[in-house]
Amino acid sequence: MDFLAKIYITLKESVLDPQGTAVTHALHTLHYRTVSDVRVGKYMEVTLSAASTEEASTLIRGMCDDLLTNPVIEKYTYELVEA
Amino acid sequence: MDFLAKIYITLKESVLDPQGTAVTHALHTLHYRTVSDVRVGKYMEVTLSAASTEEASTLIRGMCDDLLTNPVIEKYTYELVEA
Amino acid sequence: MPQSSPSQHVALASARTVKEEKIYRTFGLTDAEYEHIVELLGREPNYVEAGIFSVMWSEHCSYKSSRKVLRRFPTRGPQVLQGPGENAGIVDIGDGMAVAFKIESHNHPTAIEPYQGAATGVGGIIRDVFTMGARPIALLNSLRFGELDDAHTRYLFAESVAGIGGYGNCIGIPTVGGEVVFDNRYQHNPLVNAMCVGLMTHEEIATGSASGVGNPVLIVGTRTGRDGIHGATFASAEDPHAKERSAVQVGDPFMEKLLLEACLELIATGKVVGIQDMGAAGLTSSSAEMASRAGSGLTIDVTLVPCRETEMNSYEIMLSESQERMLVVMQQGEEDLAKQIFEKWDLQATVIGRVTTDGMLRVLEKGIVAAEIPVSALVDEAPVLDRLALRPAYLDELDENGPLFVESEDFAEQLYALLARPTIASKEWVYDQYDSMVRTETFVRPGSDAAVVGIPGTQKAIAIVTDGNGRHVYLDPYTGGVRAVAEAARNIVCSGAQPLAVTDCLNYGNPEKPEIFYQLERSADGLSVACEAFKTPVISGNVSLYNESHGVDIYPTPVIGMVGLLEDRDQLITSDWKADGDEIYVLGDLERAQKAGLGGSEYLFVKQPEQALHYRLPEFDLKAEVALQACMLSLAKQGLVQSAHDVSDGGLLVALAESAIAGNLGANIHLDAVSGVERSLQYREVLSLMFGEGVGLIVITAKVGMTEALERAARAHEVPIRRIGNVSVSPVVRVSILDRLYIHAPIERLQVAWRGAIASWMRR
Amino acid sequence: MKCAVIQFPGSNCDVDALKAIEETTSQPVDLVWHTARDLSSYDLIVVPGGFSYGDYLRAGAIAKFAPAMKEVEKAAADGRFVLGICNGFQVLTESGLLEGALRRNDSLQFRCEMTELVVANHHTAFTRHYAVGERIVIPIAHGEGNYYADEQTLKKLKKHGQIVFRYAKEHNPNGSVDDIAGIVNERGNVLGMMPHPERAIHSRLGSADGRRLFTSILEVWGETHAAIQS
Ligand SMILES: Nc1ncnc2c1ncn2[C@@H]1O[C@H](COP(=O)(O)OP(=O)(O)O)[C@@H](O)[C@H]1O
Ligand SMILES: [Mg+2]
Repeated sequence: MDFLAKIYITLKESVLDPQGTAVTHALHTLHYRTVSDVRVGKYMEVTLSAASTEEASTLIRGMCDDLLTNPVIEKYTYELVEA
Repeated sequence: MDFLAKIYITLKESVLDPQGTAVTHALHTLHYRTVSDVRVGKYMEVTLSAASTEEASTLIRGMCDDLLTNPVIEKYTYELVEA
Repeated sequence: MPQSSPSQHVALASARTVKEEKIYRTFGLTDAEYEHIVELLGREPNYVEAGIFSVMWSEHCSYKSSRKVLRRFPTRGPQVLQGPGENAGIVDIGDGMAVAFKIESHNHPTAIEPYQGAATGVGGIIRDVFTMGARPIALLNSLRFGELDDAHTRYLFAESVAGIGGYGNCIGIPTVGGEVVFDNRYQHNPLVNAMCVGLMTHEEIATGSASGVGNPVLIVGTRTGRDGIHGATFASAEDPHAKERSAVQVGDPFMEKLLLEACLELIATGKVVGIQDMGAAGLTSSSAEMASRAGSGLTIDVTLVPCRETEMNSYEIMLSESQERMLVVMQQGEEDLAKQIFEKWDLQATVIGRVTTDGMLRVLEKGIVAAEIPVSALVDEAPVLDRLALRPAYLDELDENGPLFVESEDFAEQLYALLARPTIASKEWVYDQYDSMVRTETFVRPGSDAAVVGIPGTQKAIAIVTDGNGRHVYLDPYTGGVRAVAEAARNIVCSGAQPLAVTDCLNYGNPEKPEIFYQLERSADGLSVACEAFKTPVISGNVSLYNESHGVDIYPTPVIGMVGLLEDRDQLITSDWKADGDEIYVLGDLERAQKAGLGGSEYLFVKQPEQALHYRLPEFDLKAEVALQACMLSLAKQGLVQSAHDVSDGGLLVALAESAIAGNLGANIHLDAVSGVERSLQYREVLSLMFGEGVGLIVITAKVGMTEALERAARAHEVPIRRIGNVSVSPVVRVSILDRLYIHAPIERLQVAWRGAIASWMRR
Repeated sequence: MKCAVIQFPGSNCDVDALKAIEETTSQPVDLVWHTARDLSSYDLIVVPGGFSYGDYLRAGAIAKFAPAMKEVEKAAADGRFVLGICNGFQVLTESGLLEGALRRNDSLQFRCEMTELVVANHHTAFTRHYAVGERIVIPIAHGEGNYYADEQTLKKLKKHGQIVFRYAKEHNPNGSVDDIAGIVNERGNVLGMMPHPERAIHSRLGSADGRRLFTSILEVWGETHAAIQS
């Protein structure tokens, strides 16, 4: 079965996000003044095949822990859909 | 009203995604061989206030077009929830 | 590979539609050009063929407007090993070593996607250099933007700089110099010119020629995608914003680093017949040019080209401008060697065709001939235009005399204001984002005059600079052209190096306007004459036309990249003042400087922005400049100078302030004696002396007691020299004339104005 | 002292490191490809600067899986010397040989400049030729050198003297916590630092302060080696 995993990676709350701050600032300059906060993270789309949703899920968690994120500063969530 | 917008920005399909290629390659080396494609993009969480969902939506689209993306190479989708 | 006659296979139906629906027009071909193609082929071109012709005959690839102008440049000299025509020019630096270099523009892509546009500009110029067999050792960039009070300009500027850094830093080639100028003429049409210098031995020289019947043709590097189709046409288009936007590509510096290493390793085997990077017009121009240089033909089967996207047709594959690709012709039977080397670097090398004798560029798709065109028709028969040149009226309306300013007391304030002009201010904000030190051979980092890079294993070093002042060329195309070369060379000699050769990037407006074409022609004359005078032939270059937006043409902006040779790195000179008590001299004609006026100066733009373009550029004395530079070099060789800095943007006071800041030392300057007579100067003379940019001058410092030796040397070259003061530990720059103190400027104040200016704009 | 400098696809300070070690210590240095599977004969392994795998995803993230990194782990475990410079530091934190992580510079810009460092611990094999509190000038060139460790880890680093170099007060170029520029592991044989000592070995390059880092290693190696020999 083919799956598409959408993975959202963000910095942990305790870690400063200077990029988010910069974007907030830029939005304010552009008169989007009602924006109170921006957090910037990564978004990945991984296409893979697996025997079942469970297997796909295990694989995705494995990838995230092994490579796609650095647990010292980042956390992630994901969604899995059959493609 | 306060809203949280989740914005997903990816490179257009036709645009080369060197990061995605590098990650795919790395995943293969790590024995995640069933991965056929990875696209790497940005994920943003924008907190803002607006009078209505429609207004919030308009604001978010404005920000994406003005600042957060370059339509020449990127595209975006977003979700809006009341916070 | 099947050989076949076109009449059997070329899709005639498609040829008919191309004609009847005038599809060629959408490719940018004129009716007349189309007719010419029909004549050359003896039949109507099909879709693919029309596409191939359109890119090969585009301004970008064919240089149809500028070809005649470029013929004026001097291109020969004993030091030249490879002149224009190859991917990069090459000059000898002795001991069997040589440097290859070239400059290139990426203006239009940058206007639309500044990060990637600038980045891929860097990527392209690096490929041009390593294609020649040289290892890239230095990058420079010459940038033009609008004024920083505009938010979009700040975005373009910040992203371009990030893109240039992003590419060069990643690939590991130091970015050692460049320039940035801000002027609203560039607001909607920024310029990004990138220059690369590479080092090689004479034996390592490779060329882009496809010879030897039956030799295999390989494509290596990134897989081909649909990016940038018709980018070459687009680069020549009037309004890039209105054009096909897909023509912007994303760069992959990591891939290029692998490609660089693999190609150099491959060239070192000696089994490469020819190698050529794929830039504008991708596979089409690289194959046609390689065949043209060898007088051969090529047959390419597009079905064999590894593609990134599905179902790409031959038209798309031939015209794609995907980055980080090369075309290689190997000796027969050496395909596997190439594959092995590329595999080690995780890259693909694929045979896609063969060299033939029939002079045809033949494209096969699934065994069927999709295009068959004589190479000569694409290259030699490309149109050459005789564009009309007309002297613009504004040139005759310029005022001879400078403006009359009301006398004011605040000279120091005026100096601070000048130093804070982004064009003059420190470019730290820019070059701190570039890795200028990787390779550990950078002896002079950005921030002085020319950059200086060591040649490993020798005492030698090369000095490199880019220079260009569009405003000067606008005010006087011929003199502006002369001065562009003169200023580049002056920067080189100020580091103690001997100028060797030039690469040039000609950035102009719409050449279809006779006034613009006049600017191009006249300034090229100026460049040529100056290149002759300094014995610095043009060995490579690039032309970027149609730099206009909203009907406004940019200033005519030739950018000169120059390389010089320093035989002994220990004789290197920098622009910072060195020690308390050192004496400060000016080399060059201060008396003329005092009379020359303020035409074209940055000072006018501070004081009278609306009127600044109303005054003539002062005459320039090329002979005096040649003598000045020869004199400077001889002083350097004799070891008589402690520091040297040329006077350019902002004039004498700015030059003094820069050396003071760099050395963190003050000075006591007396400009009394310059007129030769002890008289107080008129206000306009004072301004001209302090802020004028009309005359070539060099500020040098020397240890106490050198006066006689310096004067002797200057006399021998018939160059005026005048002692104007001393370096002092007291951290203040004082400038007086007779008993009037004009400037009392603490270094601290100078620093704040100069160093913080760009950063404070960018924080907005 | 046998030295190895690992080359990953995308390394670009590998040759600089090689030249610097040769010049400052006159010891043999090999460049070894990332696929190397036996580095047991090397006394010092350098993980050099550059952009391994383009630094796509996160700096150093992909390189940690290279076969040669297994050998680096072994060297670390054996007590042999490992030096990670810039991208090498990133690789060492990503692979868990050193604590913490390196984030994007707080300016969000790549920075290349001379920086002033303060030697925070001179009792390491890498710093014995410096004095504690000494100010030295070493250049940086990175986009992701903003060192991060949580409170607990920081405490631990301090307690064990693992912080080796700090950026001078008010001169932190990237936002690193506690101005940290370089740290060692608890055992003291693995150093990771963002600044480039290999770029500071000649006054003509702007500073020669990096030399002593290499001469320190050689001296310590010489002593331990002599002890083993005798
Ligand atoms: N775009 C740039 N990239 C790298 N270095 C730059 C750039 N712009 C300016 N510099 C460096 O800053 C210094 C001063 O530049 P500039 O003000 O143009 O000097 P000058 O007036 O002597 O031509 C030079 O060393 C130059 O190489
Ligand atoms: Mg200069």
